[in-house]
Amino acid sequence: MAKGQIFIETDRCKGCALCTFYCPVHILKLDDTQTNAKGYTPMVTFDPDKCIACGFCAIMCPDSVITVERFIKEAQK
Amino acid sequence: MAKGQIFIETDRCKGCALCTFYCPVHILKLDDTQTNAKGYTPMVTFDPDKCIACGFCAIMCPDSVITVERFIKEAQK
Amino acid sequence: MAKVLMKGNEAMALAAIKAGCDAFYGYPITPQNELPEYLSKHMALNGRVFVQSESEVAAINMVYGAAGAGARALTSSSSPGIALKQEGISYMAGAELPGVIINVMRGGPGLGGIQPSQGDYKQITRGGGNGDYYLYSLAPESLQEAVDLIKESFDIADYFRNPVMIAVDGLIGQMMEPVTFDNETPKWELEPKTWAADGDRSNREKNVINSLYLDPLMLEKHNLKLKAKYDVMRDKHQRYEMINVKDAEIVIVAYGSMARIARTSIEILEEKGIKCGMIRPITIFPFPDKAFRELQDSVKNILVVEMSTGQMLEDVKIANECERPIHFYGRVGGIVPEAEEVVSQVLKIIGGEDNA
Amino acid sequence: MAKVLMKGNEAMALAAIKAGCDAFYGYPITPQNELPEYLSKHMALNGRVFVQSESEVAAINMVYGAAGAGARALTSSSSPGIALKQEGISYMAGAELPGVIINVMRGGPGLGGIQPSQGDYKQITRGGGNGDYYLYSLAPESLQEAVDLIKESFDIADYFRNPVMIAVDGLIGQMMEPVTFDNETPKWELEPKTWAADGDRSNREKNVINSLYLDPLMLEKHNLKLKAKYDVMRDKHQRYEMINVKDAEIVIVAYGSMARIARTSIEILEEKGIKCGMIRPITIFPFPDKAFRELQDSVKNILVVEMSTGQMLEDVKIANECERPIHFYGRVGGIVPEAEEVVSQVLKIIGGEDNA
Amino acid sequence: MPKSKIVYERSEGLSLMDNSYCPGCTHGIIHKLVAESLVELELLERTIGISSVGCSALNYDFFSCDMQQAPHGRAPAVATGIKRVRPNSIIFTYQGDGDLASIGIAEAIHAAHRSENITIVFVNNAIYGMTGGQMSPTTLLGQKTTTSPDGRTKAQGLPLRIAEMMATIPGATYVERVSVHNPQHVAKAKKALKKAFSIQKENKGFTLIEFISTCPVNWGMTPKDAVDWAVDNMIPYYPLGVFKDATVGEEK
Amino acid sequence: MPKSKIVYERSEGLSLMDNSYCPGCTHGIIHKLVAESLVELELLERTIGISSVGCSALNYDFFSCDMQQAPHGRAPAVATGIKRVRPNSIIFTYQGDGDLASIGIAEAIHAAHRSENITIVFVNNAIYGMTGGQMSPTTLLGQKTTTSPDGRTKAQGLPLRIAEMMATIPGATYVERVSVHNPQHVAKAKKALKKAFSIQKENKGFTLIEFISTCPVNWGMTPKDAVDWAVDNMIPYYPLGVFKDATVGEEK
Amino acid sequence: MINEKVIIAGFGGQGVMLMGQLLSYAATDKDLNTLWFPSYGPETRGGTANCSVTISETTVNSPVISTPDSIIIMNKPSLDKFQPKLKKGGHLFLNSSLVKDVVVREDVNVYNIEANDIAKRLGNIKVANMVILGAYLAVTKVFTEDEVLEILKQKFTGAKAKLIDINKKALEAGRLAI
Amino acid sequence: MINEKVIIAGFGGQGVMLMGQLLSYAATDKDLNTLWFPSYGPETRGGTANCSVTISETTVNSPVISTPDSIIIMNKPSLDKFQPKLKKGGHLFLNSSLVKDVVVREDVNVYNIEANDIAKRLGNIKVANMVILGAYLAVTKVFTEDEVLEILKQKFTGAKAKLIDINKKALEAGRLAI
Ligand SMILES: Cc1ncc(C[n+]2csc(CCOP(=O)(O)OP(=O)(O)O)c2C)c(N)n1
Ligand SMILES: Cc1ncc(C[n+]2csc(CCOP(=O)(O)OP(=O)(O)O)c2C)c(N)n1
Ligand code: SF4
Ligand code: SF4
Ligand code: SF4
Ligand code: SF4
Ligand code: SF4
Ligand code: SF4
Ligand SMILES: [Mg+2]
Ligand SMILES: [Mg+2]
Repeated sequence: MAKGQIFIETDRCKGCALCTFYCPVHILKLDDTQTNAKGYTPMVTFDPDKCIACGFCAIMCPDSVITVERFIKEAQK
Repeated sequence: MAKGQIFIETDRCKGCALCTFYCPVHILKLDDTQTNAKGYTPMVTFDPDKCIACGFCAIMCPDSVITVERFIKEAQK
Repeated sequence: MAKVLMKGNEAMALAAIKAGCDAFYGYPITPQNELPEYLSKHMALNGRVFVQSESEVAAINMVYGAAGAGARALTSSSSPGIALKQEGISYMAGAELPGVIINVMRGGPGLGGIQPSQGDYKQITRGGGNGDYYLYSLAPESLQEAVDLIKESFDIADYFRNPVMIAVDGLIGQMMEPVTFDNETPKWELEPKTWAADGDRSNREKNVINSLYLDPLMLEKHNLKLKAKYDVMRDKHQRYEMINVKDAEIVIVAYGSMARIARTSIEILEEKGIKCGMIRPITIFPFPDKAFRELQDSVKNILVVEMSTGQMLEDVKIANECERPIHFYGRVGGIVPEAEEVVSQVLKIIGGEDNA
Repeated sequence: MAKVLMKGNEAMALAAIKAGCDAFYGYPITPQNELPEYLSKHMALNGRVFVQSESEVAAINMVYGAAGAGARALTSSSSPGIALKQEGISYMAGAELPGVIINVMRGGPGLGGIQPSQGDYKQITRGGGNGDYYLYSLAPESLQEAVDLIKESFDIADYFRNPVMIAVDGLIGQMMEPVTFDNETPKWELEPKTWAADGDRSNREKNVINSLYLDPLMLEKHNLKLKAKYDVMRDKHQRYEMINVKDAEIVIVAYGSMARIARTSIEILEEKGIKCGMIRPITIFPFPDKAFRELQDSVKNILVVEMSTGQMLEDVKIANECERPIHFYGRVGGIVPEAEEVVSQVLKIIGGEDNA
Repeated sequence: MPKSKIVYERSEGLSLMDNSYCPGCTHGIIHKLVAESLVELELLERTIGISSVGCSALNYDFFSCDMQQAPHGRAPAVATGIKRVRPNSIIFTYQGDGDLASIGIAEAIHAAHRSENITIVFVNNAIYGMTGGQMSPTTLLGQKTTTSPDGRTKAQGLPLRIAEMMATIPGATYVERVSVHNPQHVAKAKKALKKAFSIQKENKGFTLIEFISTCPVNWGMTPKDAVDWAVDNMIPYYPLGVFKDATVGEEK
Repeated sequence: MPKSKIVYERSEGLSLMDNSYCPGCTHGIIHKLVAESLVELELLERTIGISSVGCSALNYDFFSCDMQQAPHGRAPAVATGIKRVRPNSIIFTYQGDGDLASIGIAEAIHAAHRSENITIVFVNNAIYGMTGGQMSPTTLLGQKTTTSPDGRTKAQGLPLRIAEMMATIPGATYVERVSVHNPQHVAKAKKALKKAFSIQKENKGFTLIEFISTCPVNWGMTPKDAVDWAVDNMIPYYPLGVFKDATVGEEK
Repeated sequence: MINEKVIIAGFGGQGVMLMGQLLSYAATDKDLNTLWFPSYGPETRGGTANCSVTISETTVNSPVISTPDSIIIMNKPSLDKFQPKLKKGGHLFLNSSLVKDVVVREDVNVYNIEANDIAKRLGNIKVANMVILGAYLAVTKVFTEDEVLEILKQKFTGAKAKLIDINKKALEAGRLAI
Repeated sequence: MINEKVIIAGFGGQGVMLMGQLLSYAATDKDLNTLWFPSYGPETRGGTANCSVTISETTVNSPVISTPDSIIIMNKPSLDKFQPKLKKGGHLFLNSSLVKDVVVREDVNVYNIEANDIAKRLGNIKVANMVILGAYLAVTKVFTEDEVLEILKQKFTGAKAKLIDINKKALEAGRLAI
């Protein structure tokens, strides 16, 4: 069960892939089937349930593309 | 008997008095009865026989006014 | 208040304080040193800012910064120091920032000398920096006029959102004359500086001070806006004095302390029965070409007199519109001509010896 | 040798090497970066000096130093960078040092933009620095002409002992055209640089490079000597091209890449049966006023076209001597006008719609 | 009761406009830190940022505070001009290595010399990014650039260590070098920046934070390789740490 | 057989023209040292000196070697320009504290950064002499000048220590601070200068000798009092000594 | 008599500048007059870019092309910008992999080339530019494919030499895509 | 009607600038127009210096004085420079302590004042300038000694106040030396 989730503003992603290297659970990659509004290959998460909401991806994203939400424990119960 | 002597280009002296403070035998002073071509009160030596040709006065003169000559011992004998 | 005897540089400094100058940033250079020296004492006393900057380049950029934050900022320097400020001045004009620059000119080019000169006319009026911009440039001939114009200059700069240059020479910087600081000077109608990036966003959106426009269409638009401003200066804000021009047979064109010397020449000529007038530009940008339209038919010759090899000459040629022969007399390099030299030049022209 | 296709900045760099340039000192700025980049590789290969200086101010002073030591030195930059060099340029002129400065102009004022512009005409021809000096200023319209002029420019600089400015714009810097480096270019008769302070005193007294003259009489003498030099430039070394002026009813005045665009305008007008000529200044200082004396009576109007708000306009006004109405068309801020814009301006003038 | 909380979102210190940096350029990360620090310290409303000339020249559009664009290298002088007339404002300059270490070294040193109450954000990517990759004073020996095509040699100078040099200036209050090559260092870098802004807030003088940054495009690397290159090559020559802290011991 | 020998005479490295310094100004002593060092090392004939802007602006007339007068602060750039095209020449710049530490700090740092083979003679008299006594970056705290009329305060900055700062620059080879307040120190100063010129002769890079100097006129003191004031006030803040010697250990 | 004016436009990174340069190099090789001129959009990074190439037997004057004979369009914004300028009866080469569902002028010849897709099929998306260039050459006959390949051989030396083959294939594929 | 033009010249350090300023201050006090203008020789240090002072009831135009009514000469080089300019019938005040055995014009009034010697006798060589100024005032009557002393009192405050007395004596001594 995911501890949280990330929201990706796909059209603002520059496809730099930086975030993908810092995700401790390796659930991020560039999706080369897509081209976004800016002409870039955007990042996607392919296994969102593994997300631990550590925020590393977002911290390393130079373009503030990612928002990270942590599920609150009480709510999860 | 003097160990040497100094030559003062009086008209190039600016009367700053610096040299006078560094003479170990205190034989230099400004001569306020004179005004040189530049309008300054020039330095004179008032007891030349005491000169030990140490060169300090010349070394400290910012205007290269002083030439120092040392008498050679053999010649003195 | 009675008049006080002051040195030009100090009087200009005090005038700036009276004008509400908030901050001075400058770097020492002869012959304007008494100006920053005076301010180093008096700005603080008046709760204002005085910074001796590390260089002229830094000084103009400090002015650029302070002006961007909405303050009334001043710098002063002399010819080579003004050359160093050119990039910064261009930025100020580009970002539409007010500010006052005092240039106490000395002989050039290069290190040149430290005696009075008018060798920066081109540098001042043609913009030594890059791009299409101009400085509103005032050239007083006396300490009183310098004081009055400086008092007004901060308003002018704010009004146009453009730097104002006060162009004087070492003579005016170094001389002493009695002056009063009480003359009424024109007050310009000024709008609040809502554009200033002053770090107080309690009431507004963010402000940006900038001269960069990567889109050429935007940059063109911006340039045309600036041009419109300079056109207003040219159309409505030329300043000049017509001296003794009525029925004159010859008219001198001279500015600043050169004009002052020429006044004496005119007196001497009067004694000799020669009617000589003068157009005295007070603004050197915009150049007062309107003055030339006012000349009567009696005027047969124009004599331009400068402490340079003839820098204003081109402006006179354009303004004259080929109406009258133009003659030139100039001294350079720090030589201040005597009134008699100008007189004999006039006599030569009238005697037909000097053909333009 | 066959022609090679090169980018303007690189072609200019190679031309300098061919001209025997000993040393380049410069600081990066768009749109001239390919020039130093090319030299960073090729100067060393040719046993010459390449230094990327810490700033434009340092660069021009390195040139000043190298030139004082008798070397052929080059620097290049673009508009705001040229503004920073003004003090150094004034020193070079003041100390009578040769040297070549390439200005690949961009839009201004301030940081402006990076697209082509002719907004530095004033800065170049009126001397952005202090004092009475001028730069011999060449404005090529094509890469071939740029190459040929640069090859000659070092000679010109040495001949006059004065800096030479190569005034191009981003268009010429960035475009590619086939060029040859084998054209014969004029060789000037040069004297050995016995005045150089090159640290080789085996055969002579000490040499001094200097622009400081504390005695105003000496400084005046020096200024008059410089003036005489500029007068020779004006009298004997104006360069220009008269294009299609025979029987023309209107004549365009344009320089550099603007002239090149105007050539196309002239072709289009020709097709429409309108005879339009052009005066193309190759030297912008000295301004080729002689060209205007050559115009026939057929010419009824003059149209000045610039990539600025009208900086050359003043020179044209002076040169025209009120002979013909002068019209102006300009684009600014990095906008490169199309030939058709100029055409329609001409049509307007001929149709009486644009009154000067 | 809320089911979740936002642990990371775009800082309101950033404007709505996208930055213009190349993909993966760490300029973007540093921008976020500046924005976040100002917001967290509640200084944003009274901040004036000074854009310099470099890839960050346009960042007057990216921050949501007041901004002034400065001529190349002169940001510290512009900052001085402003701070002296608006002493209540918080001023930062944002300068690259070409801007600060080359053309602008005099202005940086003298702002420190006068102990101006400003914060310099110094972004060292060992190259002139904006103009297409020329050598800068911090370009490493052996590093290839468009003006050191065969790799920088000693003849072109030994790279300048700015933090070390600025630390020798008596007027400087706080000087630290940080890196943003992983989330842990990003956190440290932010701490440094917040310390600098806090010092400024308390009028304690001049602060400079040097950031080791990347230029994937002109280094000719992917963003991740660029980050790794910076760790392997830059940090050994430009060690991280506090080089001067004149506030230490002051509190007593 | 000669009866006497000359133990001190005017150096032939000086021209026949009298210097223009005020009476008792130690600029004159430093000039003599430069001239004597070049003569003794037999470098005079191939030397080019760079005059800067300050009281020494006119010293192109006082030395007997080739000279070039440089714009204010730019002497190290002028020197670089020359040295690169005339690598066999010996180049010194002669710069005051206003010239070098204020307007020209960038050029000085970058000449060191590039390890230019030149020698900077830096004459620190803690004031702008030529322009009539304004504050300089090396003016001491409390010192009165025409632009710090009530004595320099911290608000005007903490005085810059140039030798210390230049010593941190990787490209600098030799940096020493000396004084000329008595014959013994004059001798030491000359040794330092000769060392610097020797390093240059061997193409070993950048050398800078900082001289503690006086300005009796603008300090408002007699020449001797000025020398004493320098000893009592300047040397404590500007300690004498070698701050960097990259030639050490090299010989092995 | 050759007198060709072409504008090539797309995103930075699509190789539009190189395409234009190849044409100018080929022209120079044949001793024709030519002029290549680049233009970058206002965005410093990742913006649009285009170049203008004139090839002529007579002198080339204005570097600015007001009415191109052909335009090669690699992305959507470029189509919007340059389509209106194209000469009546001129050629429009469209990278239809990226520019889809667009209205085009009816008084010009339009060639839809799936340049990106074809390049991908060839194994290197980067040669999309050469694909469309192949089409351009095939239609305008300004130069032969061999003439352009000759230039590539001069430019791609050393490690890059291995790229010549795929470029050749790309040119061919473009020709065949007409 | 007062219209006095005087040039005061000597070595730097002889107080020539101050002399001129005193006259201008006195003029300002009396609401006259006045202009003081300094000039330093080409030597930076220890060179010659002079100032021009105009005092007038009408506007002062040219700051440059071509034909002075009076000249006050404190050293030899200044005599050579300014003597030729002096108005016919004008006054020449000569510091004859320093300027000896010189040829002077015969169409002017010459006043030899042993200013240095008198000042030394008064106990302070520095007041030589006030001695010669005293002579100048006595002859030209531009201002009274009291008017000048009044200015000195305004300027010499605090520690300097004690100098007023010797200056007063110097002015008197100058007057008596005529
Ligand atoms: C006076 C001046 N000189 C040069 C330039 C050109 N220029 C623009 S950015 C830049 C270098 C920027 O490099 P850096 O400061 O390292 O910033 P980066 O782009 O690497 O972040 C230069 C030299 C300019 N705009 N103005
Ligand atoms: C560009 C420029 N700015 C300012 C000056 C004026 N100036 C001449 S000398 C000087 C200061 C010199 O001081 P310093 O270098 O300490 O030398 P010193 O006279 O004390 O020996 C200044 C500011 C100038 N000539 N040029
Ligand atoms: S928040 Fe952490 S776990 Fe979730 S995607 Fe980002 S880096 Fe991976
Ligand atoms: S770091 Fe940001 S811009 Fe880069 S790929 Fe990830 S989400 Fe996209
Ligand atoms: S040489 Fe020595 S002893 Fe002789 S006068 Fe000079 S200082 Fe005195
Ligand atoms: S030091 Fe030199 S100038 Fe000074 S008093 Fe002595 S001899 Fe004269
Ligand atoms: S050029 Fe380099 S520093 Fe500039 S935005 Fe691109 S990657 Fe970043
Ligand atoms: S002003 Fe000072 S530094 Fe200059 S010469 Fe005089 S005493 Fe020496
Ligand atoms: Mg960088
Ligand atoms: Mg000094």
